[in-house]
Amino acid sequence: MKTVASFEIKYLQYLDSDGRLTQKKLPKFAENPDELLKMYRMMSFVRVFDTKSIALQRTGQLGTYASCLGHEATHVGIGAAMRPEDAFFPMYREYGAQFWRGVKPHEVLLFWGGDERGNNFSGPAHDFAWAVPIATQCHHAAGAALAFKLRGEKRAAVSVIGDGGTSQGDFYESLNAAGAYQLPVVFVVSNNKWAISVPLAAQTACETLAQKAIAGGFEGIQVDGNDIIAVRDIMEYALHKARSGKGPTLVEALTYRLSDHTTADDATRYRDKREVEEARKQEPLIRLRKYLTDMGAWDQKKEAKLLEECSAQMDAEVKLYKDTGKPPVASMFDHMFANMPENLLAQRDAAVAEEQQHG
Amino acid sequence: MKTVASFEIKYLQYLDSDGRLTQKKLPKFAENPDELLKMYRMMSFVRVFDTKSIALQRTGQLGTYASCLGHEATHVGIGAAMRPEDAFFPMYREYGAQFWRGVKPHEVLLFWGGDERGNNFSGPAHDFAWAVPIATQCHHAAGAALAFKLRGEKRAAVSVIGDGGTSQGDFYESLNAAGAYQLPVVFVVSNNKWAISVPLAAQTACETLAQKAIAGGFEGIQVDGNDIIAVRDIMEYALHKARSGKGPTLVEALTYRLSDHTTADDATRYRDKREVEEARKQEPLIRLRKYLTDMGAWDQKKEAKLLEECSAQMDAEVKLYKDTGKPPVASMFDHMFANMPENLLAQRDAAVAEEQQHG
Amino acid sequence: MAKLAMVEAVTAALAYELEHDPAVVVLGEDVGVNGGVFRATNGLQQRFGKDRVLDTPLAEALIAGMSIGMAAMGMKPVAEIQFSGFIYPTVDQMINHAGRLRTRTRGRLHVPMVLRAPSGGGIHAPEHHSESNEALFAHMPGIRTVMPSSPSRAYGLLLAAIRDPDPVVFLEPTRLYRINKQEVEDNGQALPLDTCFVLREGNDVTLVSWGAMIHETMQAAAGLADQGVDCEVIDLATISPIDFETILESVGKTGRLVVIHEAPKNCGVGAEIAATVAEKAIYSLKAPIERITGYDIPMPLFKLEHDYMPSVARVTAGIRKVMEA
Amino acid sequence: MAKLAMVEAVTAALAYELEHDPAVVVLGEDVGVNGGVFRATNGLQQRFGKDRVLDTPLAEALIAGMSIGMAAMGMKPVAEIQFSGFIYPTVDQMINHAGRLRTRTRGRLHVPMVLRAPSGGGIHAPEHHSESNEALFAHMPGIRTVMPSSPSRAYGLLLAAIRDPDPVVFLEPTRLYRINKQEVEDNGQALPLDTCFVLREGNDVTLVSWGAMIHETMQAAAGLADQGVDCEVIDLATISPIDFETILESVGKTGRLVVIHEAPKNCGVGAEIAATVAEKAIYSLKAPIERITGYDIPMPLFKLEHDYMPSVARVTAGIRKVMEA
Ligand SMILES: Cc1ncc(C[n+]2csc(CCOP(=O)(O)OP(=O)(O)O)c2C)c(N)n1
Ligand SMILES: Cc1ncc(C[n+]2csc(CCOP(=O)(O)OP(=O)(O)O)c2C)c(N)n1
Ligand SMILES: [Mg+2]
Ligand SMILES: [Mg+2]
Repeated sequence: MKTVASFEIKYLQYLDSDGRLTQKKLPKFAENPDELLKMYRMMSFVRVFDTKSIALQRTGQLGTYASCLGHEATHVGIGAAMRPEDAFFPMYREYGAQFWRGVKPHEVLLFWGGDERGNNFSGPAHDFAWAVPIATQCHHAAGAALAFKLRGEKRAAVSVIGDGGTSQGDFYESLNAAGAYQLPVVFVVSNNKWAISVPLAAQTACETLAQKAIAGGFEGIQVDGNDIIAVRDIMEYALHKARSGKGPTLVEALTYRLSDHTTADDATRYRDKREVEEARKQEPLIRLRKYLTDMGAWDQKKEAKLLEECSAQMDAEVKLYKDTGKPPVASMFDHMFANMPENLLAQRDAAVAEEQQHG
Repeated sequence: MKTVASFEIKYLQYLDSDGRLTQKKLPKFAENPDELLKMYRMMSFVRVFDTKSIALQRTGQLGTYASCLGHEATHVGIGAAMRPEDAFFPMYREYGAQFWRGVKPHEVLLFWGGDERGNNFSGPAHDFAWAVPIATQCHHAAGAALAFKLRGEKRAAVSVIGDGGTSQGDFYESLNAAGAYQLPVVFVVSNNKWAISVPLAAQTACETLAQKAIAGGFEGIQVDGNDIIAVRDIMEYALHKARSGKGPTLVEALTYRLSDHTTADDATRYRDKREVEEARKQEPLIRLRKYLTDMGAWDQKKEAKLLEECSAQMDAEVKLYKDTGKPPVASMFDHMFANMPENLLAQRDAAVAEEQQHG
Repeated sequence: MAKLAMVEAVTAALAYELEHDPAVVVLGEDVGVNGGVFRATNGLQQRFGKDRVLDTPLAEALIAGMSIGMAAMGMKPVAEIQFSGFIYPTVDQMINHAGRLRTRTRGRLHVPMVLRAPSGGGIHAPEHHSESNEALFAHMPGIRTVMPSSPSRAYGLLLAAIRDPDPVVFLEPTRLYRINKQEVEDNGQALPLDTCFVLREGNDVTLVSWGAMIHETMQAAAGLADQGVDCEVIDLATISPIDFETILESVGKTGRLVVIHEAPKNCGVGAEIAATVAEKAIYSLKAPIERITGYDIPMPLFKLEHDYMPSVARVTAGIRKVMEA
Repeated sequence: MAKLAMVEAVTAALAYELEHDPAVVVLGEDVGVNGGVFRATNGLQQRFGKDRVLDTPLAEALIAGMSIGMAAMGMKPVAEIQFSGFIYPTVDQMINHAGRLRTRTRGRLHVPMVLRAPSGGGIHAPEHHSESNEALFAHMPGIRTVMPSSPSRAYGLLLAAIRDPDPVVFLEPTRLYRINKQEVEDNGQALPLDTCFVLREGNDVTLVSWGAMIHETMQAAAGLADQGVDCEVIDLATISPIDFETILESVGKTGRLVVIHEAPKNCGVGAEIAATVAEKAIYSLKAPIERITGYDIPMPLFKLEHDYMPSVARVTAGIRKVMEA
């Protein structure tokens, strides 16, 4: 039989789990230690945020919370590569990307604390809120990218999805459309090996998730998602490509969910502890810290100071969160429509009256 | 960057458009002229069926009808490769496959004539009816294949979808599931280059549709869909593989929609006549007739006799169709549930009474 | 002023908005060079270009979801779903996102999109092409559902839908696409949303209907007028939210209500109208409210479709029943 | 006899059928080793093996569509949708195929599947995890929709749903999963479908509710009993088709009806109940029918969810209103 098409999936890594460079030439941003330090600081803050958020949940001060432990390089790498005018379409754990884009930590706490005001955040006004219905955000990213393309704007859309999310039809539909329209969009697959209790091997027969891009007719690349240099580099490449009218890219970031799925989950029910211990050695902060230390840009004292700063910053955010009162009952009606219909106004009045009566 | 995965899409053809063999070794069934003649006869009948059905529609004796002109090799090839105990999940134009499996032509006419009894057909009782909502049938095929696998039955499911249909999420979801479960299913993509007015290039950026299988983690093969030897051979290969527990296959059959999309469509609005003329030279009957003639198994007299037989057979089927009265009004209620609820029985009585009153 | 069929009125409204608002984009399957399978977008791509009128890949969830993304970025997508039975893959995007993006971001983002789709039976269409599914959308918070019943209301309401800053599902009865041409002035004048239209005044009984069934309803009303029954006919037009003020005022006058729709009865929009009127106007009701609807079965293939859809005779009989109660 | 919480009763019913009917298969996201995110399938894979209890890839349309294919080939799939807000991708398969395969093939094929899903709010769950969407399914021809309100009804109705040869959407109120344990005999005894359950007899007013709201309703009834109002409480149980016989009989006795549900009001199932009762029993009604429901907004995040859901106070006030009318 004759061969009519052939494809390859490439893999990118700069920094291995021991903090050693695996490539000779670094991307430009990575030659500047200040840039690396900035990313390291953000990753460290995200980890403090994560730890304290889980503690808040455990003490009944937050609702269900989705940890990002282990994903810091992927998330911060995405954030650092994007421009403010690009549009971000997250799933539900990319705090690192959002913080970089200006979302305030207490706003994220508000969301998981059951308050919609957390979605009216300080990041770019066009960025989407969390997409809990898995894969639906891919369509929004494709639509935004189509808007940018039709208006001739040099902007790109970035969506993030999990390994489990790649089983959803919405994901493939938007991939195919992005290819067909050559949209300025980057689809990031955050492959943390688990979708709640379902391991990757049960989710799909694919050896890589980057190869899903072949079904969209465009480039898919696999990257070490625990290596922030590789993530940011690939994202900058894909975003530049998108903004220059050269179409979509799928980036599969290989990482690992070191935490439970959410605080409502108990991963010991289905996951081998040894696997987690192995994965912990690959986590993204250790290697960047080693690399920075080896180059003389970091030391234990600086580390201690940073952690203190992060802690203080987080405490201030927690205070902001806790000081935010319960949203008024009227607010669940007020933003339903620009032109409010009569019956909804009547329902609002009834609800407000009940609040006043019964509290 | 290091390569972590690579893929190839192969293409199969035995008989080119001039009726010349392009491979030295033929599949076993093709070495038997009787088998080829049987398939040629069915393809010829299907064409007569198609012409007469369109005529019925044009004269107000049939509803909207979806022609299969040009698809005969793909459809008959599928039918010939399947076993009765396999299950078939068609879209809406695979008459050739269905006739081979025992569906009666007048049953197909009943369906397009607006009568559900056409779906209660003489083919295998487990075969599905048409799936007008595009791509939904892929899930049914996956489900049937899962049932076969769980019960340890040596049966396979076959679904057919169009080039346009490959843009639907349902298609990819079932591909991915078929890969993950290693299901005994064959997904046929009947790539006739157009989805109503949308040409393939606007539907997807993919160079082949077979490569969509890569997103499911299994084999995709492209075949000359106008070469019935190639179609049947690949289908037998894929079905055997499925029944032996070796998982799914995607078969892209390259063909061309020589007709309007349906009788409700006017393809001259969007399609270049020269393209159609070029495609007509590739159509499946010409080449098989040439091949059979060259080998001395066919001649003009046999052809004339065959056409007469087909015509007579079709006339008999048309008569059966026309002699079928309007379905009783009660029948639209009677098969809603095995255990009919009260309110539906009341509605049925009312509808029947109205029929008797107002006709 | 031109005489337009309803489908031409739709085209005219789309053209008007494409011309006057650069944010408007038309998208869907076959809406480009083919002008839509019903020709609702006929000539629009030729006139406004491929950047304003886009064929999409064959995927309805994509069409809805991409429209949400476009709308949130400031465009005004007017998306077409090709036939009524293929709108279900949009349900997830419509209910989980279109209808709630404004409230869940407390006003930061909103979704000025229109999802146009043909609706209903009666044109001998193939399977899955004749459904009436307005009730599914009517139950969704944050979404307006609109159904015109004449060329001029199609024109005016579609303009209103496109200009409205929130999502509108706009269902077009295919049975009316090419019958009853009407003078329609192409002046960009929108009609109000959230408002019923009183098509016929009368004192004996209020008939509420929408979409294609308005025609059987008007015919029944005309027939009964000859027999001395004076029907008031209200076109619901905006299916959700319902303009109960107009309906209650009418029922206050007539004391009788018949609701007519083609969709299945159980949990149909007729139930909401009957329930609310019974709640708010029970003491002015002289007879039980009657609903004349499709049966609780899928729309059958076309040999039986007229046995499914409420006929003039069924509507007339229902009105008589209420008059005699 | 064991005291079971509702979620344990669900597990018991699944186990019973897995044990007694080899055609039964349980499938869904995380239903295997994890036993479901609510633990409704806890231990089942361990007990019955991976061929009877299957984790699926993360795709709801697939889960529904594959179940249809399996069911048509003679299996009895019991599929789980993980949270209520993720059921919408199944709508296309349920309405276009599950509900019509039997009738469109005139009885040749049928779909003995169950689609289980959690339903409703009140457990401080994240966004999109607290929807009440029974009305969407209730409007679909050819599908039964069932919602239990106690462990024993969960057990008996789920058995009935699995054994029924047609598709059943089985919605489980998460708010009830772990409260109010009950003695449930694991004897394989099904309860009847298409039948309401009278939970409390009374003469003054009929209260119809279902799912979790039964509890606020019973509390309101108990509170009002102290004040001399004698409420009859009916658990709808099968949401579609509705057992109007029981409801009408009760309203015939009490002359008053209050319907209580958590889902949005507009075009909710309450509308159907109110409309039909108003139609068939208008002359025995002593007061307008009252609906006490969720508002026409999406379920808010949990800080406000209790302001969204009808409270005992709201239910009580609604009953009082009807008593005083
Ligand atoms: C449409 C939909 N179905 C189911 C869920 C429930 N759910 C939440 S997260 C999750 C697993 C997601 O796994 P993956 O995509 O790998 O992302 P991860 O959480 O691992 O980052 C599931 C099933 C959901 N949120 N949306
Ligand atoms: C879900 C869905 N959307 C839209 C349609 C309307 N429709 C019928 S056929 C068709 C084009 C199909 O093209 P393709 O898949 O290439 O199959 P072909 O008809 O060319 O064989 C469309 C859009 C449909 N039947 N189902
Ligand atoms: Mg994951
Ligand atoms: Mg095609």
